[in-house]
This record gives sequence, structure tokens and C-alpha cells, in this order.
Amino acid sequence: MNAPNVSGMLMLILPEVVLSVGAMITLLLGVSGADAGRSHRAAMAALATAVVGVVLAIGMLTGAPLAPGTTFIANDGFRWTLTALLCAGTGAAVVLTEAYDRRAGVARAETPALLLLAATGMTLLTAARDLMVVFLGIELMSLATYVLVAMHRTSARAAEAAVKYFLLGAFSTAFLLYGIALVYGATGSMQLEGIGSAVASGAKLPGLLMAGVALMLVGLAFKVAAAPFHLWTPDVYDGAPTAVTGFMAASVKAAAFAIFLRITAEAFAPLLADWHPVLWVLAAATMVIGNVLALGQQQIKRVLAYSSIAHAGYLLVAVVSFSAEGATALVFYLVAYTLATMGAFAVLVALSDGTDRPLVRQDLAGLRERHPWLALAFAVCVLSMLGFPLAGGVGFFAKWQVLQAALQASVPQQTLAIVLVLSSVVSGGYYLGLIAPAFMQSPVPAARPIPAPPTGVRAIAIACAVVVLVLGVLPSSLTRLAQRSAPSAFAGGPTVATTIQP
Amino acid sequence: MISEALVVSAVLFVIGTIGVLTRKNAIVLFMCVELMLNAVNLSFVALSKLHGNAGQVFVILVMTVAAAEAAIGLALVIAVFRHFGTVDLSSLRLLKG
Amino acid sequence: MSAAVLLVALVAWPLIGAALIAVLGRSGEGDSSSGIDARTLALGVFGLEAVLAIVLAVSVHATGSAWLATADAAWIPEIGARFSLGADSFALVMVVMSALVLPFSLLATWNEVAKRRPAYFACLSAVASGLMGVFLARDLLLFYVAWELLLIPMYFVVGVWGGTAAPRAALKYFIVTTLGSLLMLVAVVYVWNAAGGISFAYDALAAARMSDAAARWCLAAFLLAFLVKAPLLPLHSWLPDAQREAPTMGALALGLKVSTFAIARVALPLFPAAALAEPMRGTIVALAVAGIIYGALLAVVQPDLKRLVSYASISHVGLVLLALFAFTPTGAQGAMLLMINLGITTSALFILVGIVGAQRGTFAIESLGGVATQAPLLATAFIIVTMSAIGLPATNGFIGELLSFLGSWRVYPVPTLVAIVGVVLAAVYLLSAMQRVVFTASADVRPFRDLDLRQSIAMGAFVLAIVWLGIGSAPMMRMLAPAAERIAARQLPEGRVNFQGDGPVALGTEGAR
Amino acid sequence: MIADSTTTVQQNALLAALIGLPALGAVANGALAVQTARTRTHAPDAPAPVGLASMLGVGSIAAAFIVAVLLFVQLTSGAGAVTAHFGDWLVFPTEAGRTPLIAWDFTFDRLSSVLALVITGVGTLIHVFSVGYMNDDPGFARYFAYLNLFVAFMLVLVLGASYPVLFIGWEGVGLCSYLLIGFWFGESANADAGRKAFVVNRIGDMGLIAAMCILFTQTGHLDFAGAHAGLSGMSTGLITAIGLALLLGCAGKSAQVPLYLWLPDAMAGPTPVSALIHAATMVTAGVYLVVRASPIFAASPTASLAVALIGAITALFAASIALRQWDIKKVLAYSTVSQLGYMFMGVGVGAYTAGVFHLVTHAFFKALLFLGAGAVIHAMHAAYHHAHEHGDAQDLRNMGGLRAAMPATGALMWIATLAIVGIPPLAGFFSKDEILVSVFARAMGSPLASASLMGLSGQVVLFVVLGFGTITALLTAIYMTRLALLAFEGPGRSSTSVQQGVHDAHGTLLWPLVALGILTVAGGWLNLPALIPIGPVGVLEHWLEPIVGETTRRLAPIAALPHEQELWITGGAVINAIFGIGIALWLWRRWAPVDAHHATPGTGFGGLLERAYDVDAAVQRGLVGPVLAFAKRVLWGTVDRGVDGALTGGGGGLARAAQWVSAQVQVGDASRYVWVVALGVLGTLAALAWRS
Repeated sequence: MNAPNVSGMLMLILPEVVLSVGAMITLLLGVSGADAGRSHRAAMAALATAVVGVVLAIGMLTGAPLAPGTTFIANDGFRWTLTALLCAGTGAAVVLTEAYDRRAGVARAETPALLLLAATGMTLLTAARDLMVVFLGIELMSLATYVLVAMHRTSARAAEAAVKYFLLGAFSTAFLLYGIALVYGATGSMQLEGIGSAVASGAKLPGLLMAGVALMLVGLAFKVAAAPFHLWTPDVYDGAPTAVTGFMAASVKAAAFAIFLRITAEAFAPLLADWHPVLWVLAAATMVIGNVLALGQQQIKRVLAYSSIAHAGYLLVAVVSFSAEGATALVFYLVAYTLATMGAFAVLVALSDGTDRPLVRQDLAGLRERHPWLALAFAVCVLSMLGFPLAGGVGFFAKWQVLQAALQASVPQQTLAIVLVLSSVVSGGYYLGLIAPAFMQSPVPAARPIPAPPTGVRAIAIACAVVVLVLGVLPSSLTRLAQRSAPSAFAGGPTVATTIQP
Repeated sequence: MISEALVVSAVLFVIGTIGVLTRKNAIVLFMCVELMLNAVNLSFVALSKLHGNAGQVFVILVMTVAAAEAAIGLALVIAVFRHFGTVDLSSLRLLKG
Repeated sequence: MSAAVLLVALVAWPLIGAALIAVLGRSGEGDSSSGIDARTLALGVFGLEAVLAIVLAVSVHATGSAWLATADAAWIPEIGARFSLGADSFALVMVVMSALVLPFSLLATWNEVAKRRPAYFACLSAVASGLMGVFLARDLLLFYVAWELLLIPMYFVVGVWGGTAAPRAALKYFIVTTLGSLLMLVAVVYVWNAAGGISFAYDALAAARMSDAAARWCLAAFLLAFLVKAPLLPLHSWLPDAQREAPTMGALALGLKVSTFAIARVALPLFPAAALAEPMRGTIVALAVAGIIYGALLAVVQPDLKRLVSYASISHVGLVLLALFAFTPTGAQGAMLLMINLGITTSALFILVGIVGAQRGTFAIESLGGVATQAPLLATAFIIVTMSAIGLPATNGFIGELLSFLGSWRVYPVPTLVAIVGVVLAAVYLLSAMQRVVFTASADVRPFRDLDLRQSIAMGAFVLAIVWLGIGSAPMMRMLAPAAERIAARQLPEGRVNFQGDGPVALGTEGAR
Repeated sequence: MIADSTTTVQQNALLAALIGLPALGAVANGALAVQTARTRTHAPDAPAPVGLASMLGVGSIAAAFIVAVLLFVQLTSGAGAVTAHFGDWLVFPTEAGRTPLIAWDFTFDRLSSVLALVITGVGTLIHVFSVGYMNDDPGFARYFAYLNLFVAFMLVLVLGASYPVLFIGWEGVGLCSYLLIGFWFGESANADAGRKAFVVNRIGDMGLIAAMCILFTQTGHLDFAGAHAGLSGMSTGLITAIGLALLLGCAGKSAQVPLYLWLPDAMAGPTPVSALIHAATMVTAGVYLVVRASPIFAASPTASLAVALIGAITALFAASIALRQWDIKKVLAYSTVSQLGYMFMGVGVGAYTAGVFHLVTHAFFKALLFLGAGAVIHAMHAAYHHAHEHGDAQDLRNMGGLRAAMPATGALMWIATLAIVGIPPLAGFFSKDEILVSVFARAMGSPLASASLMGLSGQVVLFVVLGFGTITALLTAIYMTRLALLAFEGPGRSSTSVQQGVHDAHGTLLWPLVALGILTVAGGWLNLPALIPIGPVGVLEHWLEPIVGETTRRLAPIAALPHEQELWITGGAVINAIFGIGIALWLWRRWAPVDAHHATPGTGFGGLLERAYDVDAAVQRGLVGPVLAFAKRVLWGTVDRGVDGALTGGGGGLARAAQWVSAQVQVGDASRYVWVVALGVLGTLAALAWRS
């Protein structure tokens, strides 16, 4: 193990340090000063922190060539790209939660602080190369999110969602933890690299190892909401405050996938032939279940919950492809998906009336007449989720990358590719079910007047849509970024995948 | 010795799992999860006998996290109780379909 | 202006135009906001597009080489996609035809759409860009993007500006066509990958090494995408619904023969061997022929005029496919002519049906009538366009039909015979409809307005095209001939001329025998 | 194809003018018609521009006639056929890489010259008649636009030098026929009749298209010269197939069994239209095509026999129906069908000149009959109008004794009647006689007699044809005499005031009849048989020799017919005709009809004949009705909506199923969700355990 000096170590975890310090400052700002403006000041501080996180990550990406990381903290393109993405997502979430909470009359400083704490956990996950760090990151992220879900104390729905999320999350964490323990027992290492090399050289306790791998996969599958471990998702997304739902759908999922990919790539690569069928089934089931069940939903957030499940399925295809292309596709997809999800949720935040009444499709009726630009942004983001070229912008290339990865895998995954596109066809039904009322129906008078959406929310929605569109025409930069961001484990090419049996 | 400890740990873990599966009371459920975590801790401790002290460090970490988790979990249970007047999970059915 | 600039402009200008219309456009009389009448703007956009198309057509010379004009620029180097456009004679004619149909259709339907005109014309303009992209793309990824670009604005055109059942029809249109195009996407990735994953150029992809089975599956995916949209029996039911609900311009844009063009341009050249393989080829021919009769019979019993036209076009598409899949040069030429001329004729029919329906507020054939006595110009246009749709010789409708028959008879005599029966049925339904609409005393007391000046100009252009192409299209046909030979030649097994196994037909040289 | 080197610029221009003049007339009259109709939307009673329209309409056709005469004169002066090339029409590649052309080539040869003269000549007369006949019609200009257009297309048909160009005229005249039959579309029956004509014709056109397909596939040519030259290498079976396909097309256009159904209905159009299109010109296009395609038919005796047999059946069938028709135009319509059958008999047995000869004479006397009938109808109509009565101006039962009121018309009609009946020396006698003689001669021994049709020996077929032809001649004599007697002789059966209102036609309604009457009397001199050398013998036969001489010889009798046999046949035919006239007189004296108001529908076989064997109803019930019902109920109601329902219903069903499933799974109870998680864990463990 190479041992960098203290300042080097600090540099390696600088974003996490910044984020956690920012969280503290945010909290302090939130409890000081006059009541009226303090939550706003706190939010601004959190936003600034997130921006600093983005800048730091981009700086690391674009600066001097990356020094090799340590055995427990990675210092690669994968980490920094996703860190930037997650910090950006967190920033957006800060703005959205503030607007949403303000409308509901529950704006508090804890929310941005918790978001920053969750972000700390998430960025740790992008970097973790040691199971202890993995566990720490997951728990930091999850615990903060549990609380965020419950932040609206007057809402019974939020409370129910939080407790469900918490109990199921804790339950699954137990499996993950047990899996970690068993893998540790079988390989004698906590570090992904060490596990990998131990596994490659032949584990002493194969039964233990397999059980450990299985349990860890279960824990991770739960976090990314893969079927059949997805049951919490619709309920929790439904009950959580809309802005928080957006954060969970976009950033939490992205972070979970980051660690999912790194663990499979660095630790479990030699066992690919063993876990590949499991993930294959999970991916297929997730795509089908997510897309089909979304069809039957009336509430927008539940539709988007199932949609996020379906996207988890697509991302799993990228993971299953298990190659540099797969990793590239994953990064690319996460960027596109985060943009689209944040944009769509920004529009939903703009439309919420401050109560916890669930939004249904009818609430979108006549959106084009009320807020033409928001309607357009919403359409773009939703079409992007559908993976539609040009009008759906970068979403198409995201799908393209996944399909490419699937078909370029050393054992091409045609079946998964076909399942992917066929279930995508189904998704057209519900995505257009969201767009159609916005453009083809007249507005229904709202029960409560909805105030004009705050500038920040509009800006996020429109900015997301614009970026989606621009990247949809010129995806080169993102493609290059994603290609640079594949974890170093894949640098050796697709040889690791040769053990898959078709 | 290690394998016995591992077996005990596994048994404890399964007991905890069964508890989670069969009980409806949120607090009891949470306790069962804690039992599962502690069962894992036992494994860690036992395995660190084999592999060095990383496992023991992990135990400390898990205990810390579990404490934080407990704080949050109990707060959430209280919130639920305030809204629903019960902590029976099967009564929490606002969110479904 | 160089050809490359023209090609890029043809594709890009409608998109720019769409933005211009959306931003600067004003809805018309009722709209007090500042800006230019969206229709005028749209006319300008479409008009300039038509001018560009004509300038391109005039500036290139039929050199006999595959590509008369090309443009090429890097787009996504990471995956080898290029912004690569090119026109051969076939594409060129399709481009000119579509670019001319649009402004005249706009003139003819000037007052049809009243609400949210800027958005309406912006959508149509985007559709135009997609059309041009499909016709001109030389890069498969670009083609795919253009292909899909057609879908979304068209979805809105049908759904937002359509009739009462429009949102449902639009959704059906979207889902069914997406089903096809997403499977095609898998095939696109597959072919690209098989060709080394470095280029999307048609030629490079055609050289991809693939197993027979893989090529067949990929071709099937491509064909599914195109045939759903064509549409081929039994995947057709979205079209009558969508065209029935859509405003006239939407309906006629749906009727432009993009999909059959795509089959000829993309699907068949990419998989020349697989296209000959049974049972796919036979199945398509069988379905095509069944579609001819089926569409015709359904048109016969349609109580709704707009649906009738729609079923008629389903019937016509069957003939295009039959001629195309005969893989004879004559048949290919016939199919190309059919695509061009059906685009014109069907558009004109939809316009006329729209004019009649708008005045009476219904498309129910039973409730229409009285055109001949009250609107002689409209009646004359109606007769001529109907005759073109029937395929009366000396109209444009005939030349394609005849060549299709001549070309497919050699390979598929019995299916061709059945197709000829479809020609008889075309007379039945179109004459019945025309008789009802034109040659009856109207039960309605309201006077029927004849074509106004704009409509007269537009219909005059269509009638001119119908007659001119019917009698004077020899130069165009001479230009198309190499393209037809290429389409068929790719499909011919080496050294064989005749598919039937009864020995090559010795045509000999001119004047022999 | 390159223009004939002998064709001069001047000839090219003449040929262009021949077709172009009527076409220009059509365009001009069309513009006039649109203008009139637009004026009328403001001023409903605006008069039709009769003067200008008739000048344009008649003038263009008369000019075309003059052009035709000029060309004809050049042709008689020894110049070869004029072939004008007006550019390329269809250019397309074929397998061999050669790029065939179908050009705008028109040939004015000896065959098309005859047809062109008939078309423009008789056409001019009928146009003149129309000026008077349509005088009061508000659609006057529209009428002439259609009529001129018809002539233009008809000329394209007979002048076209290739099958596709012929097909332009072929379908174009169909279009004009459609428009003119439905000219008075205010009554839906008229428009229906027009549509029926078009559709039935299209059924025939399928045959023509199929024939072109086979010809092109086999020979690579579609121009007459090239395609016919390519026949030599083809099997007889294929040639027969082409011939039969052509026969289908000809049967459609020339109203042969079973496609004759449209022609009686076509009488819904104005009577001059019936005279021009449905008697003199368009309906004979089938005969023309058989002659033009004689190399094909000559190469296939079987196909020729089929033509002859179809013709014979049609002739007899239609003649029998004509016996019991009361509508004067219906009688003439069935008579036309029957006479077309006669022409088919002629060209079917390879007597192409005889067929063309009968075509020409028939054009004269049938046009005269129709125009005469038109004059009668016009007069009756005016009389009814004048007397403020309502009655069917076309029903023979309402006529009677008209000769007194219309002496000129009556006399001309009697001449025409005797001509069609076959009384020498009128035109019809010579042409009908020639056909019968030809059939007999070939039945006695010829390539046709030794061929077979559907297992029947050719000789049997030819004798059947001869028998049918003879009976038809008898029936023709009966029904035509009946018509003339009912209309012009005996006492009048309409009210006195109507009878007094009937006056003979004059001016433009009369002198075309006179001209046709002269032609009817003199037409026989065109092709006198050697047997009756009262003038130059066989003019037409010599004239057509370069076109059909060779093909005629291929099917010609092995031995020439002895003169006495020919004399017997000729004499027999005359006696046959006189016998028929006698029967008609006898019947007329025994059963004087009552007027249409008091008449009862016929019963028994007579009734069946009156209803034209109920074929229309049978087709409606047996074919059209079931197909429509099938399309409506099965295809539209069940299949199409079913597929659509399955699609949308499938989507909706999937959504409902999804809703149901998520309602079952997503119950909201987290204590149940944990079970799913646990099962997932077990599954994953099992999967990995199984792997290792």
C-alpha cells in the first residue's frame, strides 16, 4: 500500500471535506440571525458549497494528470466526473427543496444541510475502494435521505414514506453488511483491489465468498431499486416531498450505481461468470417491471418512480455488459438521466401547490398555456427519458451508449438489447401520457391558486432542457468525458469478461 | 472456533431476518434489524482473528453507524406515531398502488 | 452556391425556420401581439426550401454516378458518426417533390388551422427538416435521427391540431412507429458494430461482415420500422386514424412516401443478400398484395371521405412494395415513380377533401355533395386528382403503376395479377366518392364556396404536376433509371438475370427478335 | 423509336393537329364551362354561351375531320404510313441493361385512317346534331368540352403506335364516357350508370394491362411493331394467354358477354352521346384492337375462336333481349351489343376486313338510328312539355304513328332499320353478309376449324357461331322492324294533345341525319363482294391488305368458297331478314301494345327478356352484394377494427393489467415488502450457489 502524505490524503478527500464543512456552515447559518431570511441564507450557503464541489471535481478532471489514488480512495476520471455530477445534482436539489419547502411553509436550514451531508456520502461512494468506505458512504447518504424524506413534519404521507424507506433500507443494509463480512472472511481483505486479486488467485472459502457476493449484490440492488428489490421505491417517491424525490431519483440512484459498478469492476471481475446471470435477470426484470407497471399509474410521481426503476434496468444493462464501453455508457447515461430527471422534477416542483396532495396527470393539463417554456422543458426532459433523438436530446445517445455497450460486450447481449428497446416502447405510453395533457388539454382551474414558480426552479428546468438539447445535437464532449471516466479496472480491455458463458 | 462463531453469527442473522419478516411493530422490526447488524459484527470479530484487525475496526464503525441509525429510526417512528397513532407497519397504507 | 451548402441548407433551413416561426410568428387576425403572420412566415420558409431544392436540382448534372451532390462534416467522431448528406437522382426528385408539395399545400390550407398557428407551422417546418434528412442522409445515425425527428412534431400536429379523437390517434401513431424504430435502433447498433464501430456511412456499413442470420434479423428490424410506417398490412390501423384526425398538412405529410424511400435507400442496400431470402421476401410480397386488395375493399366501404383516402393510400403502398420487392430494374423504377407521384396525388386528394370537409363541417360521404354545380373549379380539380389516383393513363398516377406491373410481372405474375385487380377497385371507391361529393345535388342549402385565389394557385400547381408528370416525365425517368438499376442490381445474385428458374429471358439488343 | 424517314414536318404537324384540335376545343370549352358555372353562382339564370361553345366544339372537330381527310388523301396518293414522334414518354431500365422507351409515337396508317375518318366524320355530324339537341341545357359548354375531349382520346386510341399509348386513349374515352353518361348527374341513376360503365370497363382493362405485362416480359417491347415481331419466338400457349387477356379488355370496351352490362345503362347519357360513343366509335375500339393485334390472334387460333364464340354468344343474347324492350334507346343499345358481337364474330374468324367493314357501316346506320331516336325523343319531350303532361318520351308504347308528324325522320329511320336488318343494297347487307360468308368459309376447312377451344373442335365452334349469327340476323330483323313499326306506324298511343305537339326536326337536328342516311345507303360500296360487282370490288379489303392481309391469310380458308355456296348463303340471309320482317309485321298486327301507363310488366319468358334475363340483379345479389357485405362486416367490422382494437385494447389492457398487478403487489404494507426482499435474497443466494 502506498502511503501518501497527510496533505495528499486531504487533497484526495477535499470535496468530501468541503461538503461536510459546508453542511456545518449551513446548519450554523440556519440557526443564527433573524427568522425570515435564515433558511434562505442557509440554502445559498449550501448551493455555494455544491458549486464549489462541482468546481473542485472539474478542476481535478481537467487539471494535471491524475495521480494514482490509494487502495481505499480512488483518484480517477470515474470518481471526479460523477462527483461533479452529484454535486451539481445536489445544488439543483438545494434550489428545488428550498422553493418547495417555502411553498409548503416549512422552509428550514436542516434541509440544505442534510442534502450536503447526503452529497458527502455520495461523493465518497464514487471514490470508495474499501468496503469500510463503501459502508460509510452508503450510510451517510442513506441516513441523510431518510431524514430528508420526513422533513415535512405535517405530512403523514412523508412520515410513512420515511419509515418505510428507513426500515427497508436498514434491512437491506444488514444484508449488504453481512455480505461484506463474508467476502472479507473469504478473501481477507476489505479493499476492492485486494478482494479482486484474492478472488483471482482462487478463494479459499468459495461458499463463503459466493454467499458474500450474493448478499452484497442484494444490498446494492436495493439501493439502485432493481426489481424485485424495488418495492419501496414507488411508495417512498410518492410520499417524499417532491423536490426530495427528484434528488433521490437522480443523485442517490447515480451514487448507488457508481459504487455498484466499481465493486463489480474492481472486486468481483474474476467472478463475472457467476454473478452475470443474476444481474442479467435483474436487469431484464427491472426494465420490464418498471416500464409496464408505470403504465398503470395515475400519479405523476409514481409514474416517475417506476420510470426510475426502468432506468435502473437500463443502467444495469450497462453494468452487465461489463466492459470499458459499459462503464462509459453508465457515466454517459447517468449524466443524461440526471439532467432529464432534475428538469422534470423542477417542473413538478413549480406545479405543486404546497400541500402533499399527490400530483396526477390532470394537473399537467394546459401546462402549455400556463407556462409554455416550462411545458417545453418538461416535454424535452420526458422525451429524453424516453430516449428520443433530437427532441429528447441526449437521452437518445444515452440509450445508444447502453445498446452499444450491450452489443459490443465480449459476449453480445442481444436479448437484453431487445428487451431494452421493447420495454422502451412501452415507456412511450406513459411518457406521452405525461406530455399529452400538457399540450393537448385545456387547463382545469386549480383548487388552490398556484403561485408563479420561483426563478431558480424555472432556471433549473430550462437549463436542464437546454443542456439536454445541446448535448443531443453535439454529444461529442460528453462522449469523450464518459470515455475518460471508465474505471481503471477496465483499462486492460475486455479480457476480464471472457469467462462469461452465453 | 472461528467457524462456530460464524455459525452463531449466521443463526443470529437468520433470527433477526425472521423477526423482520414476521413482526409488524416498527420498533420490534427495527430491533430485529439491529440484531442482524450485531450478528454481522460477531462475524467481523471472528474473522479478524483470521485476517487481522480490519474487521474489528469495522465493528466499531458499524456500531457508530447503528447508533446514528437508531436515533433517526426512533425519531421517524415517533413521527409516524404522531400521525397514525400506531406503529404497526400494516396500518401504514397511505402510499400504495 | 455549391451543392454541399445547398444540401446542408435543405436540412437545416426548416429547423431554423421552425424557430423563426415559433419566435416571430403571430397567430393571425385574432392575435394582437406583434409579429408576422405565422402563415406568411411559414410560406416564406417553405418557399425558400422549395427554391433551394430546385436550385440544387438544376445545379447538379445527372452524371450517372451514385451521388450527384454530397456534403460531409465531422459530427460525433467518437463513434464515427458524420454529418454526411448526399443526393442521388432518386433522393433529389423526392426532395424536390416534397419541398414543392409543402408550400402549395400551405397555400391551399391557408385558413384551415386557426389556433396556435406559430407552433403549428413550427412543427410542420420541423417535419420538413426530418423529411429532408431522411432523403439526404448518407450516414445511418443521421438518418435515424432524421427519421425520429419526423415523429415528435408530427405527434403534436396530429394530437394538438387534430379532431376530437386526435390525442388517442396520435398516441397510437407514436407507439406503433416507435416500436418499429427502436428495434431498428438495435439493428443500427449491431450493423455499426459489425462494421467495426468506426463509421455510419452507408457504404461502409454495407461492407460489414455479418452472418446470414444476423443480416436477416437486422434487415427484419429495419423493414419493420419502415413497413410499420408505410404502412403494411396488418400494421396499418394507425394510419387511417391519424390521417383522419390530423389537419390536412399533417395528413398529407404522413402520406409522403418516406418509408418506402427508406426501404429502397437504406434497408435493401445494406442487406442485399438477406433481402432475397425467403420467407421474408415472400411474406412481404404476400402482405403487400393482400394490402392492395384489403385497403381497396376497406376504402369501398368507408363512410368517411378522409379515411377513404387513407385506405386508398394503404392500397397504393402495397403496389410500391410489390414492385420494390420484385427487384427488377423496371419494377424499381416503377416503385420510385409511384412514390413520387403518390406523394403528389395523395397530397392533392387530402387538400381537396379538407376543403370540402371544412365547408360542410363533416367528412361523412353521405352528407357531402353539390360541388359540381356550385364550385366548378373545385369540381374540375377534384375530377383530375381523382383520375390521377385511379391511375388514368396520361396522368402521373399511371406511369408508376404501369412500370410496377411490368416490372413485377416477370417475377411475381400471380401477385401482379391480383394487384391489377386492385386497380379496378380503385375506380370503384374513388368514383363512388367523387360521384357523391361532386356529382350530386347538395342536400345542404348553404352555398359551396369555390376555390379562392390561393387555393386555385395551389390546385393549379398540383394539376399541372399531375398532367405534366403523366405525359412529360421522360427526362426525370431517364435520370432515375441509374438509381433504379442500382436498387435492383444490388439485389440480383451474381450473373443471374431471371429469378424464376426458367432460364434467362433473352432480351437481346435493340431490335433483335 | 425514330420517326419514319418518310414522315415530313408537314405530316407531323397534321397529325399533331388531328389530335390537338379536339383537345384544344375541349380545353377551351372547359374553361368556358367553368366560367359559366362561376357566373351562375351569382346569377343563377345566366344563359349558357351556346354560340361560342358550339363554334368551338363543332369547329374543332370539323377541322380535325378536314385534317384527317388531308392525311388520308396523302395516304391514298401512295405515301407510306405517317408515323410522328412527339418525344419520349416512358423511359426505364430492364434486366438486360437496355433502356426501353415508350414514345409518343402516332401512326396514321391504313387501318387508323379508316377509324380516324369515321371518328371525325361521324363525330362532326353528331356534334352538329348536339348543337340543336342540347340547346337548352345549362351545361352546354361542359357537354362540348367532354365531347371534344372524347374525340381527342378516341383519336389517341386509334393513332397510338404502342399498346401503352393506345391505352391512354382507351381509358381516356372511358373517362369521357363516364362523364357523359352521368352528364345529368342530378339524377343519381345517371351518375350510377356512368360509374358502372367505368368500373366494368376497368375490369376489361385488367386484361389489357395483363396482356401488356406478358408481352413486355416476353418480348421487351410494347410498341405494336416490336411486340408483334417478338411473337415469333413465343410458345402458342403464351400467345393464347395474351390473346385471351386482350379479349377481356376488348370485351369490356366493346360490351361483350359477360361485360356488356354497362352499355344498356349507358343510355342514361344524352342521346347524341349514345350515338357517338356508345354506338359508332368507342364501343368499336375492342374490334379495332383485335384487328390491330391481329398478329397475336392469327398466331393463336384458340384465342381467335374464343373471340368469335364470345361474339356469337353476345350477338344472340343481346338480340333476344332487344326483342322485348320498350325503351327506344334500350332497344338500340342491345342492338348495338348484338352488332358488336357480329363484328367480333368477323374478326374472331380472322376476317378482319369484314369486321372493320361492319364497324364502319354500323357506325353509319347506328348513328343514324340513335340520332333519329334522339330526334323522336326530342320531339316527344317537347310535345309532352307543351301539353303539360308527364310521360316517358322514350317509351315505344307512348309512340306510334309518328311518321305522319315526322316524315323525314321516319323515312330515314326506316332506311336505317332496313340497313341493319340486311336488306340489299343498303350498307348493312354487305357487311353482315361478308361476316357470315367468312364464318361459313372457315368452318368448311381452315386452321381455325382444325384448332380447338376448351376441348371443342374448331369446326363445331365455327358452326355454332354461324348458327348463332343466322338466328341473330333473324332476331335483328324482328326487333328492328318492331321498333320502327311501334314508333312510326299505326295509330298514336299518346294523348291527342301530345300527338299534335310532335313535329319533325329541322336545322341542325335534321341534316346530320340526312348525311348519315346517304352514308347508310351508300356505305356498302366500300367493300363490294366479288359476287355482286355493282361497283369496284373489295375496296376496303385492298386498302387494308398491307395491315391485315398477312394475318388474314394465316387463318384463311384452305379452299376458296364456291360461288354457288356463297350465293346460297347470301340469298339465305336476305330471305332470313325478310322472314324476320314478316314475323314482326304479323306480331305487330296481332298484339297492338297499350300505352306505358296502362301496360303491365311482362310475364314468363317475355318478362324475363324484358328484365334482360335479370342478369343485373343476379350480379348485384351474387357478386357485388356479397363482396360489399364481406368488406363491410368482415374486413372493416371484424378484421380492421379487430386489429385496431387489439392494438389499442392491448395497450389499454396492458395498462389495466399493470394497474391490477401493482394494486396486488404494492399494497403499501412494508411488512409484506420485506418478504419480497427476503425472497430475492434467497433467489440470489440460490443462483450463485448453483453457479458455484
